[in-house]
Amino acid sequence: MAEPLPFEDVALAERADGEPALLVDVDGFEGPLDLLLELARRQKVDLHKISILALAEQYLTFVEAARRLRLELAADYLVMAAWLAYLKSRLLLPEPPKGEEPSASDLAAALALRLKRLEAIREAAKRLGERAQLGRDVFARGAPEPVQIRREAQYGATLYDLLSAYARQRQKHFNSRVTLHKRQVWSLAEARDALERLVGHLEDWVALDGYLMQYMVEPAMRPTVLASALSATLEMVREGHLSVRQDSPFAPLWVRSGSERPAPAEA
Amino acid sequence: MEKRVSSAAVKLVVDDVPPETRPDHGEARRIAEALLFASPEPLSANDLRSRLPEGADVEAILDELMADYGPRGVNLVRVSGRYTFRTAGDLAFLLARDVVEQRKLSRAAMETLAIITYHQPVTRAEIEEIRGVATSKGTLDTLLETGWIRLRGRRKVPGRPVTYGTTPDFLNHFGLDLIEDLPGLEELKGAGFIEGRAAAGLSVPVPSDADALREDEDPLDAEDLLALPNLEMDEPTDDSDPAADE
Amino acid sequence: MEKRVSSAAVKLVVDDVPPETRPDHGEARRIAEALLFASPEPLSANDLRSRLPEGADVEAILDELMADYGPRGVNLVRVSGRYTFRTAGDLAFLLARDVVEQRKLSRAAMETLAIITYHQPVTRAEIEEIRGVATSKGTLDTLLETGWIRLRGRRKVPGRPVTYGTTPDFLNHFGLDLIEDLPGLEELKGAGFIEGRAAAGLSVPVPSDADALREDEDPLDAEDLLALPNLEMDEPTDDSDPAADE
Repeated sequence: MAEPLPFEDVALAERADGEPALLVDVDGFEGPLDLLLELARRQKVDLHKISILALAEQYLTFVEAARRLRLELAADYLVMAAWLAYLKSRLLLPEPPKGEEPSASDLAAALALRLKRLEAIREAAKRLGERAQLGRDVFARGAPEPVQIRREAQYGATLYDLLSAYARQRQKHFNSRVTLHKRQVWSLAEARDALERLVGHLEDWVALDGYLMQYMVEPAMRPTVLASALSATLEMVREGHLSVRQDSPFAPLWVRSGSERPAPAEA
Repeated sequence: MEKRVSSAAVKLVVDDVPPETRPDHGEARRIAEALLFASPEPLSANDLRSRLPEGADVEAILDELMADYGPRGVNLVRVSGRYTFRTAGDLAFLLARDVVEQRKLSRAAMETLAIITYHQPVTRAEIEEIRGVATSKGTLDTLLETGWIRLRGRRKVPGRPVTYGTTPDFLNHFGLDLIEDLPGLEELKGAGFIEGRAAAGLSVPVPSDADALREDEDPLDAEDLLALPNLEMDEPTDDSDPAADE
Repeated sequence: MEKRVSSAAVKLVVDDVPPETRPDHGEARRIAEALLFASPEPLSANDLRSRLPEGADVEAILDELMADYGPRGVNLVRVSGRYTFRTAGDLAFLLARDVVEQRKLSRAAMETLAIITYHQPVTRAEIEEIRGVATSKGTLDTLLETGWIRLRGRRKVPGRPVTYGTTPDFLNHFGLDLIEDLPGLEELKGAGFIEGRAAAGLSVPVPSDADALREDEDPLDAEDLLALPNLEMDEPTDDSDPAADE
């Protein structure tokens, strides 16, 4: 708690009026109960023997002084002041016959109890704070050795996994070779396209081989080009777009547009 | 650890021979010592039992270790019902140099912590009644942040206010074995300041940090658990009160 | 600490009285014990000297503590010239908990294993040729870890590459009596592992895992046996090949 700071200049003026020099910094208190407790302490007596009447008067004096200084007091300080003023008047008047309401001395005792309880918990807080605290007064091991989780891998695989992995791997290799092959194929469609272009401007017999040369730049293409071209030729002959002739076995094939049917036409 | 013996064989040994003289007692003690030294957290007797050779007398071992380390610079202590090594309390002033700057709790927070500690389970309204001043949300948040207090449940009264209590970490931090070991608890109880207030009409011991809820406590609501740090937000307390602490 | 004496006085004491019997020796020892315990880092003798009461015989204290903790579950050890508490070496098993994890081999590892199985003895380069991608060192390390493959020898060709083969463990795991029991091409085809179309272009070797080296194999070099797990490190294979398996 901040030490209560007397408003020194004001205190002088107050003392001139013969009032108790009990002017304290309101900011240092945590609510009216705290202020009351501090005032009680100033009575320098055991809380059990505290005079609630005297305490009430001191509190009211404080509030009055604060008001004169135009200090803004929080509402709960004023509520407490009003209640204490009421209590004070009750305490000063002769006790009325026992009624429904609690007697003035009961009220005073209840207030004293609250103060004692606050004081007690403050003492407890102090003692708690004074206990040896971990990381401040006592220390745990600075370099603990936490349990390491050692993960041991146990691999599982079945014969099926093994065989399918092998088969997959070997076939992938095989299939990739087939794919390469495919690129070297001159398809029937390609052959037919080429022949139709040829037929378009064909007036006379032309050697098929000669025309196909342009597609056989790569030697590897030769068999597929020849085979596809022959198939396409025969197909077009059948449809009547093309005539074909061969002078002797293994001799060059001659083609011409139109559906003329000469005698020799087999390969 | 290779010395695992059957439970039946151990029984025989346990019945016949005093623990200290059993052949593996010294080894079990070394293992307990190593486990307690190595662990970053306090260990319970059961934690130890599960890691020690079967049939080891854990209680005897712990007693021996506590006695053995008693006069040393490092002690075996019991906190929150568990065991851990700590530097000896009387050496605090020598070790203080190692302290990493800890945030010191404000007086208001320390007082609030004390009220929660001694009166738990306790509601915010009850804390405020004792202190005679509104408790700011910041104070409770700060305390929740330390990990020393927790939301326990909701009191079965209109408004269902949250009840607060302390955690095992609180006991660890303040070196308490049980909440009943709080300093000055007997005096406070004797003066009639502790019991009865919070749980009016219920004659149950206060404080209690037991996990089990009291008869007058409900479990927390689902959303309490989700919105932990901001829980207090919509409770009907006037936080703007200039008399609020801090 | 209250007993601060002048350095001169200490000198006198040091010369006259054996350290263990000096009145504050026990206290200094307690402090040293606490400091060593609480420190997150090992402490040097000088670190300790600066924190102990003046004139404390740090060396004697350290010797005593080391001797004292020697037979315990926790030892005071010297690491790189500094002192720290460590769990006794023979109790290191307490600090580890074994968790067996079931793991699946990656596709790449499975394929590599399959090729080693059928084509053994086989070099890494040969595996890569068959698979058409680089084989990462990690894949072979994983397979060595399984205990299913082993280094057999070195092929008698330039570069002397290591040859791989399977182990008896491999046979155990896959429930094979002999490596020759592995299905051949016809059986693979019959079981539907290989399509008929592809089978025409394939030949599947008959594997052999005989211990005896082949004619084209040399025994492993001495250093192969020492540096087993990292053996592949300096083989001239481009692991950074983007086509390398996962």
